[in-house]
Amino acid sequence: MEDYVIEMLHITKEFPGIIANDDITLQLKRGEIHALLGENGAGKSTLMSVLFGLYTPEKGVIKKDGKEVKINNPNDATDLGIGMVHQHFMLVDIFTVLDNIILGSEPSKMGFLTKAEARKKVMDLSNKYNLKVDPDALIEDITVGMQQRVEILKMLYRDNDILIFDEPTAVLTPQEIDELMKIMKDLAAEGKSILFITHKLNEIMEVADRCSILRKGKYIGTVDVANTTKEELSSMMVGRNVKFAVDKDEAKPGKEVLKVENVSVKSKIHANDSVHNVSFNVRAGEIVCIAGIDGNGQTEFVGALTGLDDISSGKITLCGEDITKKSIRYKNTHGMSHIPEDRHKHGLVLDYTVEENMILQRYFEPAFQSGGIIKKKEMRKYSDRLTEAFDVRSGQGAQSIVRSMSGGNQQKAIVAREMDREHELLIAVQPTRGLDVGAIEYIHKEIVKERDNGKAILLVSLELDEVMNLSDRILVMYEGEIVGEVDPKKTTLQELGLYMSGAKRDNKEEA
Amino acid sequence: GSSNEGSNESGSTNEGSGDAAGEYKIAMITDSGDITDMSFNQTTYEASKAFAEANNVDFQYYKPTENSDEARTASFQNAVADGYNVIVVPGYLFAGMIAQVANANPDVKIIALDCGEGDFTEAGMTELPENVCSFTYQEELAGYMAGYAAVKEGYTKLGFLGGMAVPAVIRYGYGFVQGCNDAAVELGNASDVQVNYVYGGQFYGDDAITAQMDTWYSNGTEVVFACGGGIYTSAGEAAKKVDGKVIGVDVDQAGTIDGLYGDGVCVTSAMKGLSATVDATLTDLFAGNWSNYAGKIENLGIVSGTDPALNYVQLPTETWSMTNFTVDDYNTLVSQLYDGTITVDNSIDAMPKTEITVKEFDNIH
Amino acid sequence: MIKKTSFFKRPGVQTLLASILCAILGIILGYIILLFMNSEHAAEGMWAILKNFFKFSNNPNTLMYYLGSTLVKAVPVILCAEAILFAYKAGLFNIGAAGQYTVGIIACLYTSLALGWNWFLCLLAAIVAGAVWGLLAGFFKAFFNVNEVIAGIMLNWIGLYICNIVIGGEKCMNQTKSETFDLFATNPSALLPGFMKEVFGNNQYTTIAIPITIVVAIIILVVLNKTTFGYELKATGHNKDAAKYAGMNAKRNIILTLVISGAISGMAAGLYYLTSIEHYQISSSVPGMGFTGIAVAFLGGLHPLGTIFAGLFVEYITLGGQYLNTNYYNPQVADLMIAIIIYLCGFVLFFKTLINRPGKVKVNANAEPEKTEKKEV
Amino acid sequence: MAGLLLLIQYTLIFSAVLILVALGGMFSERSGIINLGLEGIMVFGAMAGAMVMVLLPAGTPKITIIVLTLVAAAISGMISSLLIAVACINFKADQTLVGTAVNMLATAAATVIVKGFNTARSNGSDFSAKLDYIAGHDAFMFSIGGLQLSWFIVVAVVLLVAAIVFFYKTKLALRIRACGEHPQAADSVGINVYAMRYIGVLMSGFLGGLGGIIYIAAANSTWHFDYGVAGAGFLALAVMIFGQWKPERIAWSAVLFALFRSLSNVYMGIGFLHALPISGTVYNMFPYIVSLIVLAFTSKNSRAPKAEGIPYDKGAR
Ligand SMILES: Nc1ncnc2c1ncn2[C@@H]1O[C@H](COP(=O)(O)OP(=O)(O)OP(=O)(O)O)[C@@H](O)[C@H]1O
Ligand SMILES: Nc1ncnc2c1ncn2[C@@H]1O[C@H](COP(=O)(O)OP(=O)(O)OP(=O)(O)O)[C@@H](O)[C@H]1O
Ligand SMILES: [Mg+2]
Ligand SMILES: [Mg+2]
Repeated sequence: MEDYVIEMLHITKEFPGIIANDDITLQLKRGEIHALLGENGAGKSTLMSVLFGLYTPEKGVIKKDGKEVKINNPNDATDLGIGMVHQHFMLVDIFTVLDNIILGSEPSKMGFLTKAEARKKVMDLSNKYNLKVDPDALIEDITVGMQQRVEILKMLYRDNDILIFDEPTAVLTPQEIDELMKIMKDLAAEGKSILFITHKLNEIMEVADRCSILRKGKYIGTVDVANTTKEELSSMMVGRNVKFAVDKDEAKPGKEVLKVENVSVKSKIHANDSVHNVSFNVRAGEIVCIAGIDGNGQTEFVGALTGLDDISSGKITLCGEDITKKSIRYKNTHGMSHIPEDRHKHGLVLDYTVEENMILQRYFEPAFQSGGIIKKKEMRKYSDRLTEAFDVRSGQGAQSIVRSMSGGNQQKAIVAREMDREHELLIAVQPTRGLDVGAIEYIHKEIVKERDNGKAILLVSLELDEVMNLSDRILVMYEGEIVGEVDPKKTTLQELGLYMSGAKRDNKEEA
Repeated sequence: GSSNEGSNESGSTNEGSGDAAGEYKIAMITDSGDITDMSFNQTTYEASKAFAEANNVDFQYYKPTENSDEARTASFQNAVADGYNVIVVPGYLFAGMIAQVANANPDVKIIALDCGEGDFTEAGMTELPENVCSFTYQEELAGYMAGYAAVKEGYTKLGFLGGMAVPAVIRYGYGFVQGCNDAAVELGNASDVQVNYVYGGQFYGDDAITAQMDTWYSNGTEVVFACGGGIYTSAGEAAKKVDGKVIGVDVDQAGTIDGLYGDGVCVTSAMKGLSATVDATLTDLFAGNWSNYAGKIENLGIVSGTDPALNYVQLPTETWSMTNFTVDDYNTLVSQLYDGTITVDNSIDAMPKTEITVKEFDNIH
Repeated sequence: MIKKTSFFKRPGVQTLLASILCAILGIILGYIILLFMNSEHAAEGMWAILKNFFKFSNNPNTLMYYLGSTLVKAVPVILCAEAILFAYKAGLFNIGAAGQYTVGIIACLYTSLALGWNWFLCLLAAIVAGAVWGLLAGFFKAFFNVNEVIAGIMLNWIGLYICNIVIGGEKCMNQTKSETFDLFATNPSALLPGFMKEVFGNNQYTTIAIPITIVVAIIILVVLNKTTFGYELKATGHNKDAAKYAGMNAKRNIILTLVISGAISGMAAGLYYLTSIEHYQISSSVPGMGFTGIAVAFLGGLHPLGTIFAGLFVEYITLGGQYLNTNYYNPQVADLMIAIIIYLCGFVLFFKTLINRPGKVKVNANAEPEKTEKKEV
Repeated sequence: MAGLLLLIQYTLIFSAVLILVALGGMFSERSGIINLGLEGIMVFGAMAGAMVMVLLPAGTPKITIIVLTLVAAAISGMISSLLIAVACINFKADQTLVGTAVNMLATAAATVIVKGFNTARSNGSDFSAKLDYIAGHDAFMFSIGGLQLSWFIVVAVVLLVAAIVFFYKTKLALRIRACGEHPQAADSVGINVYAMRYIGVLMSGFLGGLGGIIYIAAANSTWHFDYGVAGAGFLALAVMIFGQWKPERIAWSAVLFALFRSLSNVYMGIGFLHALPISGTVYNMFPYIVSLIVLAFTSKNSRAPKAEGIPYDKGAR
């Protein structure tokens, strides 16, 4: 008999109209790192939510140390030593790190907080596991990486020994990911058992002992990571073989489409510029990528480029025309397409239907309106054409409310819209964030197709794999400056990492 | 609208018929206030109701949904549809309603209070139809008596706190000022006497009005004529803190005010005989004497120079508390007002010219 | 379009059912209150309220007259509700409708009484005044990020006090009566043209305000659902950032929405006071119209046409109070009933889910909490 | 001089009202529920408090009157706040709508209830919507020198201190605040979001009810319930925002607002102010204008509780 700390047996969880978990069995060994793999919407988060007491399953039992237990709410889970780092962090922005860690299990005397002892316990844990945090900093002021350490400390503070990580790496930089992997290994070595959800097969290969795969709510199987390959995992996950390397020919750069000269952007938080004196160009038929660790000014730069944020100085030229001071609308209609970093914030009106979202930047064009009245038929036709061409799936077709669609399909809808619009330049920011490998493969293919059609593409990405695979030229951004330009075919991940961490920089200007 | 539901029942009645009580049903319609406004609505309501109970006839009051002619007319139609054929309406606001409904409902008697000739003319009625009568009061006389008495009693710093600036209140106020002035002139201390004058803008007291009264009393005001419904509460409260005095209005408020704010707070009250009028008119109507009133507007004031108790405006002698100005002095004043030795201006267009200082304040609300 | 969903599953029908349920519940609660106060006459009292002006049914002329009056009085409530609804669809809670209504009163009464303008100009003035007040709220929202609910509340009171100063002056208010002069006497040219007066028992107050209200509602319906302008406004309402991303001018849209909403509220005041059915009196509280409008908009299922019926219903019950026998009940009971119905409007959404039972509503499926639209106060 | 004393006296009274009601609003919003119904809660609190004062027989010891009145007002405020809690927390109703509805409901209900109360008490001779509670009012009064004070002010100060300590130092407050910022996070660590929101709203009922009785009874001994509380609740809301949802700042804002409000009432007693060509109405308008302008300059970085106004749905993410 194996030593299982947690056994989830024949779990079935239904939502109206969908069976999110269909008879799933998952067994977690003591001290192992167990990965959970599956496409978007496969039911991973749901399964973990069941384990954490957020959902009650219709069928199935959960056993802890071989004994059946009932988990009705997070308190029950905590009592059983189960902790969870949620896909979207569960931290209160305006609270301090310490307050967030103790929230819900506050030490107190007669209702009054006694923070001193809490602080000691937290600092001890922080030192023991090398999870550096500043207990008095506000969450809103610290990096995502540190926020994640706070989440981990929250679990450790509660003496949890079964730790669930739901897509913890989606928001981290490569360095932070490495750090997290190390922490997870340390924790496992301590005897804690870890459930780890990720879409990144590399990570599974690196840290996991075993991996369970879900597909469309069903359990596919569990494999020992040591005896498997990425290819096997991915085909179990999507039911077919997935190509990881992007197929593409040599770029044939044409005329200059985008020219950025000495662009600076003032920071909203500190006195320095968040983007400083950035210059480069992008030509037709090439993919130029801005790489860098999150928070080095990429978001601000793209904001200035597209008009979402103010630019403080510099000049931007699109197809020979100075568009520095032009409105977003003007840029949209004069050759710029933009897949935004945050699809929920910028990319979509979640409460609009698919068809309404498809004409988001075009509703005023004569094709879609006459005399101020929207041509609903044209809109429908257009939307149907795009969803068909880009395989955007949703419950009620053109009339589905976008909010009800999966992240992958939402992203596809945006990609479809931006690629179909008349444009010379496509700015794609984190186009595959949080998507499963199938979806990533698809979007990468589309981007390359764009390039081959002679469009200029500016890719902004934090994923080094994506950067290396997709781009024809890489610009590395560090603290708001372009510190180097490299050719992906001639560079290594190590060299890129040095640029990104500021340890190396080209001295183009001085030279 | 020309509905006339009530006519079915009262159609056959004529004024002369003996036993009328069984065929009249009395209704009252309130103006902008409620029947608990401690002012003319309440007095009218109580008088009508008491009469109806005593004579064992149906009575009901109607409250219009808004303060508008349209709503008052609706209440009238509603009352008539319910079979009421004697409608008592208090307040000048009703002139407009009467203009709209009186001719169309000849069998419904309308007894209006406080509707003056000017109000009817403004509403487009030059002559009152036979089924309407109206009473107005010479509030200026009551106000005059109160002001005169107070100054004669020895007060030199006085105040007038009106409710809303409506004709009756203004008449009280201007009469009060004239009374103060005349008494001061007689006493020769006109330069010392000062009257603060303000309208609260509503017929009930609240903290803003109390605060205003506090500033008055704390700056030396000795007595305030609280003239308008429940507004006396603000005057009373402020008075109580500094042993100030209050003058009541409409009815003898000594009991109410002293009961709330301490004995002796209420100096006197400027009364008008609203409830007597209602009672007398209804009695006459039931006795078959409507013709005494039909189509008339009576301006009620002083009818006797010798027996002040018969007058429609008076000060209460039963609860007399003044010492320098005695009941005898009061009787003399009344007879002078009766015989015309003293005249009081009843216009409401402008503050009367005086030798005493009148300090006017902005309306509080 | 082929009908895919069954009749009862259609959102419109569900909203309607929910609203009706809410009204019926309100009436039942009202009845219980009557029972409490005087059980003997409760049924009779409830019947009097519901029967309302149909009491005059054997006198069609009077009946029509009071139908007309009810319509006239429903006009401002409906329009305020339309104003609120319009802003709501664009993601703004225009609690400032009350203040916009108030400045509408200032404008139409000042122009008609003090300046002697004709009705068209007076109405225009009311619309412009309301629009300006809306503009202020929009301006603070768009350029200073002041929440429109708060700006609205502040502007309500400022509007009220200005109204008391301006309209309380000698030019508009009869100082010896403490109410504004009557337009019939002072300036008949400022009275709105009549509308089917004969049909409404020669009701002198039935004016073009009634058809205008219906037209406004239809225009709002069309603008919101068919036009690019409505598309923009709703997009801005749902997601300001996405609207900006799409090149829409978010600031302009916020301001424009509140200007239009304010204009409708101002128009509500104009269309009411220019009938001279009521005169303005100094008031120490903001007119309730703007607040009732909020409830009416919700009761009407946030649909421009539903709002018309909700407004009529609310006015009908409000006016029904006067038919209660005052020997048993005080007429304020009707106000209480209305207040209860309005309170129940908060549950319309819940009723809707109740009716909608099996197919649960999808809430915030993919949204992270901080991205959900929200109102802060 | 006398004018100045009055100014201080009225400023203290209004400050007491505004502090309590605004603190109430703060706790509710901190838990995630926008409470526009403060005005209505005040009416309910005032009504119950006044009824108790009316009902207590003459000769009741002052301390008994004070305690019972306050308790009644607080309880009534809490009960009425349940109208908001149930609708907004359990039924996920629109919070702005519910708040507005409660305000309307309060005035209508208070009118009907007080009328019924008076009718029953007087055997049908008095059916006004007005209560006289002069004896009760007197029980609260005491004076130091020329300054008339009331126990209400003392109560407000004590509660303010308590609120500050509670807000910053207790476990419960930490949890309530978490629910107003990020209810999902609170839920995920086992905090019952519904319960916290109920507590927040009930606290607003408690404080709002007390604010209501102070509003009507500190400066008056009669109240007409058909007129509500004339916008005091909305003013408190402005105070709360002005105070940035923090108790100590709310206290200062309340004093500022109260000062203006009092000025509008007593400026005529203060020589130089009376000489200015400014009418009381303008002073009335002042707090609103000032707060609008100040909000314009502070709102860019103003921090309303992030999750306020959004119904919490366990299932939703
Ligand atoms: N609260 C909910 N209500 C209704 N349906 C839900 C809910 N949560 C999840 N689902 C459904 O359950 C399915 C599984 O969702 P789940 O979040 O578990 O996927 P996942 O594997 O975590 O996906 P991802 O990789 O995108 O995080 C989804 O397809 C969705 O339709
Ligand atoms: N309350 C809900 N009702 C219905 N479906 C839901 C609900 N919550 C989530 N879903 C569904 O669950 C699936 C997965 O949700 P999830 O938020 O994990 O998406 P995702 O693809 O991971 O997107 P992202 O990468 O942005 O997190 C989606 O199909 C979504 O539509
Ligand atoms: Mg997930
Ligand atoms: Mg995901």
